[in-house]
Amino acid sequence: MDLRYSAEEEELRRSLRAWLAGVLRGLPQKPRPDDWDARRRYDMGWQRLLYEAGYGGVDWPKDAGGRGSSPVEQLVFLEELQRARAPGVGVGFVGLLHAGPTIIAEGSAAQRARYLQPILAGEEVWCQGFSEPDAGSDLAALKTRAVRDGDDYVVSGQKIWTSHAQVADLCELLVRTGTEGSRHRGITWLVMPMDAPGVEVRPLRTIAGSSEFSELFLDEVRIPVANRVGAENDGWRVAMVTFAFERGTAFVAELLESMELMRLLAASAKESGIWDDPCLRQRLGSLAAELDALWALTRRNVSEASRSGVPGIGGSVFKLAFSELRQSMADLWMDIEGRSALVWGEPADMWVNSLSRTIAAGTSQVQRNILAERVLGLPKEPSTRTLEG
Amino acid sequence: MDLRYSAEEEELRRSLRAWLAGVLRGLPQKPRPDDWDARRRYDMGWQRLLYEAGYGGVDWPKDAGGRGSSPVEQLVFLEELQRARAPGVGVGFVGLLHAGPTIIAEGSAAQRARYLQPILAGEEVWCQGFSEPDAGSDLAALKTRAVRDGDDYVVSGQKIWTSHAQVADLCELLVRTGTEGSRHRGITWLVMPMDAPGVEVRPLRTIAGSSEFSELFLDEVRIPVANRVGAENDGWRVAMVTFAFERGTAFVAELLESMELMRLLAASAKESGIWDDPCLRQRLGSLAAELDALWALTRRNVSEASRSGVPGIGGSVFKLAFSELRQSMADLWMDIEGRSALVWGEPADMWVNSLSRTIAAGTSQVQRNILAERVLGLPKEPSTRTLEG
Amino acid sequence: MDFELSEDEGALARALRSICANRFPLESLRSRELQPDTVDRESWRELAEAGVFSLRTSEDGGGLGLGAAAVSVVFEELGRALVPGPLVASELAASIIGMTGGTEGNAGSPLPAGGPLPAGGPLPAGGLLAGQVRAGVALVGQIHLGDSWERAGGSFPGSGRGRDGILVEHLASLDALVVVSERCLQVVDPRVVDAEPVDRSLDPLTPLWRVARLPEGEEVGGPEHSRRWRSEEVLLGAALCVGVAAATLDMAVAYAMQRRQFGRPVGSFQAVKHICADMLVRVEESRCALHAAALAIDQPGVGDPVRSVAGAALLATRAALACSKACIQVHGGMGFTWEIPAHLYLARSRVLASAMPGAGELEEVVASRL
Amino acid sequence: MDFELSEDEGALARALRSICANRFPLESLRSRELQPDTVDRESWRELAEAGVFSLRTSEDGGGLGLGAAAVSVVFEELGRALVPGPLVASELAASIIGMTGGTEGNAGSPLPAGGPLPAGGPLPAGGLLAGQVRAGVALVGQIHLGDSWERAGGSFPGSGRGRDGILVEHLASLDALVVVSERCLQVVDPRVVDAEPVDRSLDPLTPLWRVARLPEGEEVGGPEHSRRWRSEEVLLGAALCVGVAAATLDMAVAYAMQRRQFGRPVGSFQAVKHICADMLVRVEESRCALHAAALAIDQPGVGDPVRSVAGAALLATRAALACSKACIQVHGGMGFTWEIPAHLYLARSRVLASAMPGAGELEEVVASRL
Repeated sequence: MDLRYSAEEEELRRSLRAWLAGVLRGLPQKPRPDDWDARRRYDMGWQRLLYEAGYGGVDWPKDAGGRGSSPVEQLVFLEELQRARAPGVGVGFVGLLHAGPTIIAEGSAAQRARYLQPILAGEEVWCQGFSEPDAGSDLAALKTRAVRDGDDYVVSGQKIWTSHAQVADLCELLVRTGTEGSRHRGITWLVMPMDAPGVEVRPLRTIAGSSEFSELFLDEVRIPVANRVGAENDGWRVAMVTFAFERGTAFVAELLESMELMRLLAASAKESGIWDDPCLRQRLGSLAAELDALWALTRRNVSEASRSGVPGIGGSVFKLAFSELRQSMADLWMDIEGRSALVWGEPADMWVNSLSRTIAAGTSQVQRNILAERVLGLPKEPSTRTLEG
Repeated sequence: MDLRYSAEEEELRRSLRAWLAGVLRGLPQKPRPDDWDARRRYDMGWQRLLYEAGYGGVDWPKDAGGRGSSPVEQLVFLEELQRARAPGVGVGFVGLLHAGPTIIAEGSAAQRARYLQPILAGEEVWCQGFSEPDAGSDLAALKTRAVRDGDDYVVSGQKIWTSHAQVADLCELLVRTGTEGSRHRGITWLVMPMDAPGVEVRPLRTIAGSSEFSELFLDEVRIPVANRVGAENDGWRVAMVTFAFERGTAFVAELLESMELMRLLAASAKESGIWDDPCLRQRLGSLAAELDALWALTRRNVSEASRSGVPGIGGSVFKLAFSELRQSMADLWMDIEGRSALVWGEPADMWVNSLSRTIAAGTSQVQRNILAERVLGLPKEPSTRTLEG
Repeated sequence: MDFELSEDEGALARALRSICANRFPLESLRSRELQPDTVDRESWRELAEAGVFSLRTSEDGGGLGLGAAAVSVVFEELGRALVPGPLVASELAASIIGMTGGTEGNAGSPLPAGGPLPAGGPLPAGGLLAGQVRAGVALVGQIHLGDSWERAGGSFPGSGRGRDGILVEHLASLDALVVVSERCLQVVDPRVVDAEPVDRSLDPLTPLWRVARLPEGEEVGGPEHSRRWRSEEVLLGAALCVGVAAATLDMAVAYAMQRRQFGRPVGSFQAVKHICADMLVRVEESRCALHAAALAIDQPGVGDPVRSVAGAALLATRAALACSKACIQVHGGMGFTWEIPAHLYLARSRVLASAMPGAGELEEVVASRL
Repeated sequence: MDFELSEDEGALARALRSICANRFPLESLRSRELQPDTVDRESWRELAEAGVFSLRTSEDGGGLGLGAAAVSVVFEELGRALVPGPLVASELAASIIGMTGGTEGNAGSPLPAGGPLPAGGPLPAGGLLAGQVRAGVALVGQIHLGDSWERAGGSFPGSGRGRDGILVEHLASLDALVVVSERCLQVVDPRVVDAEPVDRSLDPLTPLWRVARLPEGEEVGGPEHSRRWRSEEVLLGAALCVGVAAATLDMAVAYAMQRRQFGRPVGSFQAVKHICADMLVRVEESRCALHAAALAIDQPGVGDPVRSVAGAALLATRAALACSKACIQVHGGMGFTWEIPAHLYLARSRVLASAMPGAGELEEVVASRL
């Protein structure tokens, strides 16, 4: 075990830091959350700057146009971006972290040529059409149908929880091509242009009042067969393959931001005098200790991914613990703010949004099942086994 | 809602208090926990005193030899006993609280005549042979077989978690008379004399190092058919009928004792100075508030039982909450004692024993299922339904 | 001793539940989300006519002469139905100040029931309260001024001062504003309060105003009234919390029965069952604690009112916060949409909790009475 | 940066696990339950020969010259195997006092490795340590005397003073007893300590003595050594706790796969799965925190050793207590029998936790370094 960074890693850090110091000064002001066109311009503009400086796809392989950095280098990259308070990935999220890697792994040469470079260069925005109203934690129950008609699939159905669909050019879409009840075995992965006739985007208001997510209504949308990635009915595997691309760094930015928040809360509590309350100090200390542990766990995951290429069990452990920790942090913040927390602002926003963490991308209940079954090897529930078989 | 006691209830309290003040002075010293003969003498002696004063079966109906008191009067009785630090029910537990009430409800006239009076008078000790090594939370899986042979059942099998079997005269026994796999529908309730040939008692050491429980090994024990309470194969219902007899007072003594412990901990913390730690005070305050709530819940349960004759949902809610509360109280006590808690004593004993609370008489996991299914009406798990059908 | 709801208490609860279902159905509440006036005065008048604010007023004074227990039963229903408005202060104004008959000299000038205050001129403070409260339609809000509850650092419960200055709920709907300080109770005309609306409130049904300057009001009660006000507002707040918790339990169970995943209702999964069972425990515990605390006020000798009110408030706020959170969790992704009202209960829990002393303070009170 | 176990570290862990399996199988440990001498000196010698107590001693001094990280890997294995004995103090005596070479004048009189102390006469304190520690077989216990860790009210961590006076673990097995105070480290001959055995100890494998009078010992280290001793004993204690937590997770999972109820393995029920999953989270979190804390000691600049040691100790003690409790819960009724060793881990968790600062103190340390 060695937590020291190598000379090369430190060199990356130094050059990044120098570049960031310069480029961040010239950045325009951050747009308002509900001005989607401005958000697209801002996020894509930032991606363009990264791309031009050679940081467009730090974790992407070189032959896909990326930098081909190791997970540890990626960690350094994310640490420095967070430290400099650089913009996040924003609306580039699905393209850079999910659709792109899927096409890198499973796309044809033509698909790689068509889709990858515009993602890296900040030219095309992707969204994800996976979840459906009746297929949440149970994604394999999805119903959106695709019927082959000549060189097209004709797709009808409904998707939900699609991020920044308002400004997306393309959508990675899971559809059912197999029989009803075919579960994992009858799913196909398609690239859907968002301007295709029959695609309707209806923004979905969350409990935080935001429009981050939308519903997609698909009414006989024609998608060329050429847009299929992987074989027909093999879409489940195609979608899952991306998880192997995840190298334990998915939550690094948020984790570092959480550690910063703990420092800010401590500083503001000292200023206001509530630091004199030992029970508050101890609550803060307890959360900070757990954040430190999750930072250690992240470095373990990244190390494992550097060696083996996959993140191992740590990722699921991290997600379960971090989801609940974010909720405890938000509770603490709300308690510290007291009556002021009733005015909508950062604490309220964090508090309300933290509730989605134990739900989105697999509820904490499902996460615990996954840990118990895949990591600890406990048997599946009989009924679920029958259905998923 | 009225928390004031009626004139009659207050009169019962006054006369009890007067009687207790006199009788407790003459009591012998409490025996050591592992001197079972002395424990039997002590507990039966106390029961005899209660019986002679007309308090032998406060909650038993008059025609069964009891006092026929209302649940509220029983609450007053238990409050006063606890207040005066009178002995508990001890080895009389199964007879007075389970086997006796079962025979009252389901026994024949001859059985009532034979068994009830010796329980009230402190002459016979009962134990319970329900649990088996492979039938814990899933009691309906019990395997101990009874085969009819003339006027006898011939019983072979193994029981576990039998309290004070060492000094019991009789055992309320559940046996399988139906086919294997008959689950709830093939069980019969028998009275087994503990001196019958083929009964072997092996004390079981618990993690507290105590010998409160035993294993029973039954090897072709002959039990007369006349000892059967209820019909053959109807023993599950017979055993469950006693729960209707439970009037919400099962944990009163322990609850009152817990409230007393909170006062003692506060007093000793004040004396030693650790009361200056606000986090400790707040932990104590939080536990005390929850105990107060459980005391209120108990009074609600008792009131409901007084009206309807059955305790309603409150009993299950109480058990789940109280089990976890006892563990938190024990944790707090251990923390307060610090290093001294490493010497075996009251805190250690309570701490270790508190762990059985979320296990015994239905694990907390099973309790939550019961609340969810029976009180809230949520559907059973498919697999369990199939098996229990 | 009989700790079950009496027939009258049961009837009261049913009556309130029916009024709430008719006058405050969730759909009509939701049509006022994020508006500056979420209180419908007609519905409020119906609550008043049903006696909600005069339960404890003596029969001579036109009330029902009931105790804290009855009020806690009624307020649980109001909490369950998410009824918006200054419920607690309006009840306290009736039961505490109303009973005093108002300050001298003004008692004789009651205002027309439910009507607007006369424009301009000095506020007939005590008279306003005595008059309107008897009529039972006044919307009375409150503000807490720096007393022992104030915490270092700005946050302070009651309708108090935070980092954002003093926040008042429902200002635009109020007929009168009671200013609670350690020394006294004062009444202020809400129209002369210098305040600006908060852009967006956490609870879409509880609009807030930031008070820049608060004029001196008319004194309507002394330190004794202040103490009683502050103790009983905690009890009423706890009752609202119990109602919120109970409502979210019902919602969660209903959804768990209907929603299917992995080919079966989600409510058949142990994990979901256990969440619901834990909610049930919180609801039952906090409701029993609430009723015991109310009786400790009504029936001297049956318990320590200070300890039991603090304990009930502790468990009830915890129950409301934990259950409304669990309700969202049981709803899964749907719970995270604005459309499903689960988040309204969550936000209301925070509003109610912020009007109470903090958990640590309540725990200290209980510990100090051991 | 590479935070995975290196090949050497992995080999060390495997070696220790194999020694523990051979020399400290649970059956043989259990045969010594509740006895005054639970340490088998032959097995102890094997641990010593494997380098357990000389990992951090410099290579010149006959040790392996490794760091805190290696020791934390080794101590996790010792905790996992429930190895009884004064592990922590023996290691610290080697790495902290051993490195000083003992006090002047005595360094030249090492005792025969593993042999008994010479009867009577003055204790060759520093020499004893320097000699025996190099040989690696001394059983060294410890006592903490009133320092900043002492709490009002009697309980005090380290092998310290409680309501029952000062309690020392394993006194009858010890070759030397280190008395730790703020000012210095002293060594005392355990045979001259006036102490009586405790009738029954919570942990059947950790016998205790109540010390009535403690003679003055030989000073073997100053305040700097004391500080280091107290900081590093927390790290080693945390490592033992991680081992205990990991062992109970393994036990619980094994039992959940094998035990059947309601016609299926109990491990197929969500409720049981979720208990195990939460145990896994605690084990992984606390192990990573432990290793990060060890590296913060070994590699200046990679982290704050004070904060990370306190944080690791907090998570590790919590993990040990919570997981050993959960392990009993997963075992159901069987977990409540003496026969199943689950309770031994529970008791050991308490012993280890009681040698640490309390959770509140650890949280304060972390908060103070934010």
